[in-house]
Amino acid sequence: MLSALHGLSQSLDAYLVLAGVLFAIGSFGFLARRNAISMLMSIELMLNAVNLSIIAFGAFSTSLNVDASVIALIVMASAAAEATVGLAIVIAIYRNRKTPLVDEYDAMRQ
Amino acid sequence: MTGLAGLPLVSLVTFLPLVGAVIIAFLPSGRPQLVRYAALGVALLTCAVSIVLLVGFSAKDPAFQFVERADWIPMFGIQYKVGVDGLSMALVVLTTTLTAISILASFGPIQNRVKEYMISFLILEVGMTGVFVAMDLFLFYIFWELVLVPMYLIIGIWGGKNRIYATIKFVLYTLVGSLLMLVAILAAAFTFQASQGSWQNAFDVQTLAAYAQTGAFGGTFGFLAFGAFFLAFAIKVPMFPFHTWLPDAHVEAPTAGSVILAGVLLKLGGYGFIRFALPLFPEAAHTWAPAIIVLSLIGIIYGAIVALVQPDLKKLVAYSSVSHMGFVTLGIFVFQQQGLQGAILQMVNHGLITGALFLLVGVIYERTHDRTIAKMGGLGSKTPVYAAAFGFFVFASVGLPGLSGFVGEFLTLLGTFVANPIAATVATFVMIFAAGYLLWMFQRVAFGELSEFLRGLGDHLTDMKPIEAMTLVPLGALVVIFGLFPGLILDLVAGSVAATLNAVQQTAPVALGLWR
Amino acid sequence: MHLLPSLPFAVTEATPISFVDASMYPLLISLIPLLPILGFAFTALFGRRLMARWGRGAAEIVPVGTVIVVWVIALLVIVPALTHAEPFGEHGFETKLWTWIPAGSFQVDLGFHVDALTAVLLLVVTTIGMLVHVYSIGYMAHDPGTWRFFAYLNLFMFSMLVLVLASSWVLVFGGWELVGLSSYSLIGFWYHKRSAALAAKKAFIVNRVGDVGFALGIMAIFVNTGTMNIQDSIAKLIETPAAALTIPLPVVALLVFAGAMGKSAQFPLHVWLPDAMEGPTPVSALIHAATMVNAGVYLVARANPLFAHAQEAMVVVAAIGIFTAIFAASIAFTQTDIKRVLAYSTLSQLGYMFAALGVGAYAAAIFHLMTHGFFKGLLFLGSGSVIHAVHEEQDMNRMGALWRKIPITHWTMLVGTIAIAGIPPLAGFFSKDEILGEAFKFAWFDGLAIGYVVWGVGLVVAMMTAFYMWRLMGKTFYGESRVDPHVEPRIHESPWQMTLPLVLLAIPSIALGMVLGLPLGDSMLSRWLEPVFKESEAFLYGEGRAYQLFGIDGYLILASVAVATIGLVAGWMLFGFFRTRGRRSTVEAITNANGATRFLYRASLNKWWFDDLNDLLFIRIGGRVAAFLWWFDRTIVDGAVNGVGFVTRDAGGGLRRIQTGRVQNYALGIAIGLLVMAGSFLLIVGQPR
Amino acid sequence: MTLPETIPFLGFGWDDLLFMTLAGVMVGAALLVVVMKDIIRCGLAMIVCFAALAGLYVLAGATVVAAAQVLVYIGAISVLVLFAIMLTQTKSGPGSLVFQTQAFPAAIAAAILAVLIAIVVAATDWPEAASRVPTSAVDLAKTLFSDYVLPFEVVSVLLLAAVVGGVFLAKRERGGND
Amino acid sequence: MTTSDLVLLAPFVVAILLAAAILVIDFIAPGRTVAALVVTFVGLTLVGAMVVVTGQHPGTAFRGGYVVDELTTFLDLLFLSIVALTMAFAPDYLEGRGLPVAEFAAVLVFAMSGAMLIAGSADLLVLFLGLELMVLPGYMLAGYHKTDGYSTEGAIKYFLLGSFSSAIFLFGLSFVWGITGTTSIAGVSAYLTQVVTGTGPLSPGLGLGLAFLMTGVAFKIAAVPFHYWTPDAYQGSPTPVTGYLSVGPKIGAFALIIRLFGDTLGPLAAEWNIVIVVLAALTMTLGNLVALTQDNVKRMLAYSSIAHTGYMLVGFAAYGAGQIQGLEGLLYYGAAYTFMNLGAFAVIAALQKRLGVTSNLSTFAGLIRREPALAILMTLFLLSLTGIPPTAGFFGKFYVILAAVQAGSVQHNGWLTGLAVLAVLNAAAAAFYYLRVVVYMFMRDPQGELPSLQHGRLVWAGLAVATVLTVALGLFPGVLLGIVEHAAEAVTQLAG
Repeated sequence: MLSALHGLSQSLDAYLVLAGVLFAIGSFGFLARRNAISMLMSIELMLNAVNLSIIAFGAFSTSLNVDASVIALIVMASAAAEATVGLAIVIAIYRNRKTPLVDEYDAMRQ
Repeated sequence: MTGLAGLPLVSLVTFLPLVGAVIIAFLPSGRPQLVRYAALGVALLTCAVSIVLLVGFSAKDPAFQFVERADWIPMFGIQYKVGVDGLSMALVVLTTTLTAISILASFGPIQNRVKEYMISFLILEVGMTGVFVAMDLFLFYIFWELVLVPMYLIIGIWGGKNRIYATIKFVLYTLVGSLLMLVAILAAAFTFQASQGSWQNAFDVQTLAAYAQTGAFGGTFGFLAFGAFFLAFAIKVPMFPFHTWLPDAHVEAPTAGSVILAGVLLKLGGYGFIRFALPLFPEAAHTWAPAIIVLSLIGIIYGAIVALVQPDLKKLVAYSSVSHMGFVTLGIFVFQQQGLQGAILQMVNHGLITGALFLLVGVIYERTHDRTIAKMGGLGSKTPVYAAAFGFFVFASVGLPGLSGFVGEFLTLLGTFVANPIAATVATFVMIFAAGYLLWMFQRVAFGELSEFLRGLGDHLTDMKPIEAMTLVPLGALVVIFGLFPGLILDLVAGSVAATLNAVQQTAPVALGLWR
Repeated sequence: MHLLPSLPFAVTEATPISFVDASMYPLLISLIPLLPILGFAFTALFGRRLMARWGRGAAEIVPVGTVIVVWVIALLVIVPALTHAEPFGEHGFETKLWTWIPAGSFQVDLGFHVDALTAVLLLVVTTIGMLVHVYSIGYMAHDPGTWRFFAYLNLFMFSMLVLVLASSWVLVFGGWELVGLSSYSLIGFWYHKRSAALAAKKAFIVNRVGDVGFALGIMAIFVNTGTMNIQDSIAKLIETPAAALTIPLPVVALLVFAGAMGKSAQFPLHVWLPDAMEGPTPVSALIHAATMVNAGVYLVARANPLFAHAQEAMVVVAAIGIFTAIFAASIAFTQTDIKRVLAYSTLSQLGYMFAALGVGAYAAAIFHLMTHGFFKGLLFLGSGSVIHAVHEEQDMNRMGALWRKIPITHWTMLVGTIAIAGIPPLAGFFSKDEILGEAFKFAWFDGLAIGYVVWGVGLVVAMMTAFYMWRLMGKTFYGESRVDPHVEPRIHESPWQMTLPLVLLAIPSIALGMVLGLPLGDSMLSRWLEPVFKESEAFLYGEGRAYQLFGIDGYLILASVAVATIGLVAGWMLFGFFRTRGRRSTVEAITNANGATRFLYRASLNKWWFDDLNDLLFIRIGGRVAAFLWWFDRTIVDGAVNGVGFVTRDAGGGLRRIQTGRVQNYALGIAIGLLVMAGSFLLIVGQPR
Repeated sequence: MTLPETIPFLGFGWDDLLFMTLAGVMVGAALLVVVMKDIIRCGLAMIVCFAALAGLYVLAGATVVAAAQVLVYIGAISVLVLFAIMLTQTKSGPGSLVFQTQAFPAAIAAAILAVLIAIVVAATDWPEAASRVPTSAVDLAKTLFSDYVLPFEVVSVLLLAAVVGGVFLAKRERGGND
Repeated sequence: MTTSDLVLLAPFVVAILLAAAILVIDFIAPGRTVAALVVTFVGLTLVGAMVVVTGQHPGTAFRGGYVVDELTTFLDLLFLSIVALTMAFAPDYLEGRGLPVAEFAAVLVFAMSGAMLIAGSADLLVLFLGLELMVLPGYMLAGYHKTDGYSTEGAIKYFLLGSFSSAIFLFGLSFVWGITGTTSIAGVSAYLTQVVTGTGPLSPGLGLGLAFLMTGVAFKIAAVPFHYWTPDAYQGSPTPVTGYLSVGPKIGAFALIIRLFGDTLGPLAAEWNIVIVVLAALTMTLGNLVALTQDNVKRMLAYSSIAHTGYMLVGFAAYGAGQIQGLEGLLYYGAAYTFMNLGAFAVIAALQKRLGVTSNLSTFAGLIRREPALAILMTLFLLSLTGIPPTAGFFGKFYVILAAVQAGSVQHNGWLTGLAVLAVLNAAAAAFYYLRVVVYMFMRDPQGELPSLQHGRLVWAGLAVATVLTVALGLFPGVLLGIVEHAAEAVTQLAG
């Protein structure tokens, strides 16, 4: 019955599900973690999930094949840019608040 | 056709106060007296122009006159179109006159921030006149809303101690109604556009009215749209049960504010019914009429009864307004000539008489800084002239024949009787209550020995000053003139009345009747 | 047999008499109401200054002068109108000033109509009005507000004249309200007196109750006929078949009668009149005895065809009239305030008039209106003189034995008393007897039972009237003096301005009956008024009936004279004449009696508790209702409005809580939103297309 | 010697095995990233995860992307993150609680999300789900500089902007606090 | 890439160069505010010129990746004016707090370039990048006052949630792309048309993708329930930034919506329109209700901006229901909202020039005494926000509601009519909190007399422009209407 797994790596669904799972994990991290940086990392996970799905799509269609890689690269770059800004902001607020725990940043509410 | 010497007179009447306001804005606020006289000058000039208009107006022809039009937002066929027919004419003159008087009446009472006050007042006049002359729904709506702002400031800045509550209540309440009306306006305009395939004249009142004659605004749509209009106007009038903003607003507003509020603002509602609601939705009007008549009757009696027990002079007059304006809506919705003419007459008279009553209350308030009836008494001996003037307008308000109040009320009642005797009978009983609350109030204020409270004031309690008398004399004169020659107004508005009536097809009178 | 044959108009067949050219009449008629209003305006505006500057005389000259002029002009109009001279003819002359209310089909002229009926009223109003003005000069000699008083009097003259002259219902209503106003101002003339202020208000409001009916009646008339002109509308009303009328005729008639009840203080709207005595006595004489209170009678007489053609209405009128008559008389028995006694007697007499109208004795009613106007005016002015003499004391228990001190007043009042009592040949006898006789015959010949009732009760009332009038005389002028000793020495007869009118009024009180009431059955007055009433009378009685002096009418005369005499004698027994004998005991015996008598006594004393009833109904209960409604307005109506506001704001207050300030919460919110969004999209996509 | 087509006893191909291994590693590492207490370890776990992901890219034939993945993520971003961690760790270490109070609902939401995606993926019949084709670097370069030149340029601008802002925010205020 | 491509892209390029230039200037002469400002405004005018010029010859570039049409031109000009106005009243505020103006300008211009890219993009990928380029600088600006706890807190909240939503957006994008096989808007649109006409399958995957896209976008325009970041970010940010954030990214995001859902998903309108309706209803209502109870004017305006998003969505829903007027209304509303809202924030910023002045209501107590001019202008802007004629705000509302009513009566679409009614009821409720500020300014006495401030010429100039436009757009909408009309047509052409 394990042979049911045969050709798993040949199926787009597998990759996409994987991507979905990764995305879900990332979002869980984002919702659950308190530390700003952990949340940042979670976001990175989600972006990677996106990339994975893009690559997967590309891998299984001749027409999209090349475009997939290109898009993935571009997404990566933008992710990098986001990370830069994000970390800068984290550092800035850490200077003010002396804590990386986001749920303690609730001076403004309601 | 524009004005006599090719002048755009209507626009002149409408926007002259705006010009004045701008000029006043540049006067030094350090010199209130200058500002006051400037404002008065502008108001009088406007009044004069409106008189010129009246003179040039031919009551013979029922059509709109002095019409000026220019494309404004062609994309929607929105135009700047103004003109006057008899109805507008009467109310415009009423507006300009009362504004001038109110400004004069503010000389004494308003001591701080005179400049802002006068500017607000003049802008208010622009709005009110505009509503009466606008012949384009969009334009009308703009003026309609424009009225809110200055009134909001006048009550809110120069009002009594509870002014902010009152003014916000006033604005919000009015706004709810008028915004729904906006939706209805758009719907109507669009229905027209959809049928014509173009926006040409889609907001033009006459065009739409003519279009409505084809029954286009019937059915559920008409019913709902009329409902929206009704809400807007009923709140302004105000009809029971939408009247509760009025006592608060009146009590808090400065004297002149109350005068204009009662004298003109309430008329916007009645005018709206006649000019817009009926011609645009004749079918729905008939459907709604019974309900509206019942509400009016309740308002008439209820307002009077509640007025009986008011401890505060202004509140009493405010509730009397509810009662009196009930006649207006009653007269309108019996779809009957005498009723409608009476309603219009009643609007004018109520403007003059209630305005005067508020002025008189203001006079006493100036001296006592109190309006509690219980504290008054015996003014007859201390300030005879004041008491006499008060008495005069009280009886005018009671509806004494020979003074203007009577004719309007009687015609309204008569019209109602023709349409529906039962309703008329109910309404007529207000004659008793009106006499009740007014005479009781007058007795407690003017008769008897001078009260402790007033005696305490000593020499502060002076009789009327000339300037105060000057504000009242014209009103009194008009009350007498219109009492003896109501024809002056009736003939003026006859045309509009006829037009409105055959717009609503004076067919089936309301079917509550006993003998119908 | 004619008395005073020299009198120009005392000729049997009314030969037309006219003093001026016909074209003058419009002007003259218009001047009659116009002058008084001008007088009012002038006095109201300048009277105060004139009085301060040149004394009261300066303030009085204009108003009094005006009224005298008006009286003269009025005579110029009255005589030809009564004698049916051109342009008046039988149906009167109408003149129009301008169209008052032009409202499409509803056209109201501001115009005047003068016929015999109008003329009679004009005669009463202007004559008594003039005399009262003169009298007031003396009576108000010490009042600081004289100018105001005369201004009001002129205003009243104007209003009353408009009322009687008006050619259209609406204008009648106008005068109707205006006399209400002037009566209000005059009752409340001493406004610092709370009782006066209250009485004035009460008078106006109670009148308004009747006016509601009148107003509705007018509207009904318009709906039925489409015209407001009195003559035309009446003509239309009676010729239109009942079925074709929107509003049934009886309803119309009764609505109009409601107005009359208010003005003429008929039960149950009688409550205002006694209180109205708070006003200065000349006012009571003029307005509340001689003129205004007759307006109701005039109105019904004017509208007589309406009633004639609506028998139900007639019955109601008669019933209410005669009931008021006896009801008021019963109260007059025990009142001690001299003016109140007269007031109740006025009520009672007005009741007579309505009873007469109710049984179709229109001419008789008007006749009584005239005679009563004069002798009641006389009595009131006399009482005023008495009050004046005893220094503003009105309680008869503090008078007595005055007849020597103020002889003129005494003798004139005695004339008045005998006149009202109905002793021939004084005026009262003729009019009252005619009423009773007509009532009886109405039942006898036309078989309407109400006639017997009116006659029977009428007789009783006649007796009572004679009795309480003598009681008044006795308590005031005879017996031993109960006057305050300090005042006693200073009692004096009134000045000539006051006594002269008394004398002038005494003359018609004596003679008027003989002048107008003879020959019996075909009197001068009835001939004058014949055109006004002939239609109705024809409708009611068919062909006229021969007058049988030595038949039924004779017995009726005897009956009424008999009861009047009995009443007088009874009064004499109890309240004496010139000299006192020990009769007080009997009076006390009655006042202290037990059982029914006691009840009746107390009922009469407390005016059958009517004021208390009104107080309960309108002040207490009504006040509660109003207070409740106000509470309702603030709490329910306004509460709802504010409620919406509060709810909205609180909703906002609640919603803002979801903004916790914690990113993760926000994120979770977004995530859930995402899930919902995804779900809904999948659903939408899932839909078959 | 050559390997058999399918792995004995297991019955599926080698690359299937490879796929499963990488996937397992990746998911495991990802989970560690979001659940571990010590944030530094989280950072390291993230690196592992990214590496596994690179492996998957290779498996999917996108070698260039895989390379980029190694360079950008492992080489740059992760390091950046680690630096940030160092900078922001108070001596006391991370707050006692790793998780938000709402961790549980968050977990549920995430689970639902995963399931949802899975179902959708399963339910969708993807266009031309043929067999994988490897990507040639040359074509990639061609495409990048022909079709995708605008995005490419924009990305550079994006990075520039990010750097400018990042520098401004992160640099200490002269005389500023801390 | 050809020269023609570059010509069409010129405005964008110039904007980037401008940003660079500003940085260079600042590098050469640090702290020379004036120089930086001069460069900025000169540059902006230049960009404006370019926009107008390129706007003359519409066309597509980069193989359909970038398009210049009336919509692009309109939006570009709008963004330009937004940035210009922001720059007009920012310096006073920034210098008071020792914050460098040059960097601010540079970052702002970057953001603008991003927005411009969105406006012109005809390709999903470009769209995404434009979005990133617009919001990343936004994050920085939010945290620009980095020594201030609130500013940074706002920034991090904005950033975290923002990137979360970007990820979601991207995920959706990948799915859509994976299924349709193209990133070009026209392509996707064509594919969807097939789907609608039934020649192509509509798969769940696509639905999911759309959902994710929609979520991402809804977040950017701060539609309920994705609005959470707005109040905190707005309140925390330095006031000029708040002003910018409240209009710039919002309009940008709406540009995104129009490009994405207007063009791309036009064919699927039937599917997603109901969602838009619900979003609109929720957004207006919640925004207004919560705003009722706010005492901090900035925060209040944040919620009000949520509400205004709702009104714009009404217009968009009407468009979705097939009324082109809806789109026109939306655009008009955008313009109107820009000027009145920026004006309001300009006033607040001007007041906060004095350090330590909070944006609480109490700040406004008796303003008419201290700063009559500012008070009157503020009143004008607030009235416009309320929608009282004759102001821009009124005509904006008028327009979208008209569209909704039309949609309602044309398609007998009860939803839209209901939406219109709800909208006006909201407007009425909104009056309460706007007028509350007026109450404070006119009807309350100031606590503690402060000397009135000196405001820079720039501020006055900016206010003047905002005022004039607020009034003009209300009184003479005709001018703008034409442009808006064409812009809207352009959208439909591109889609069809």
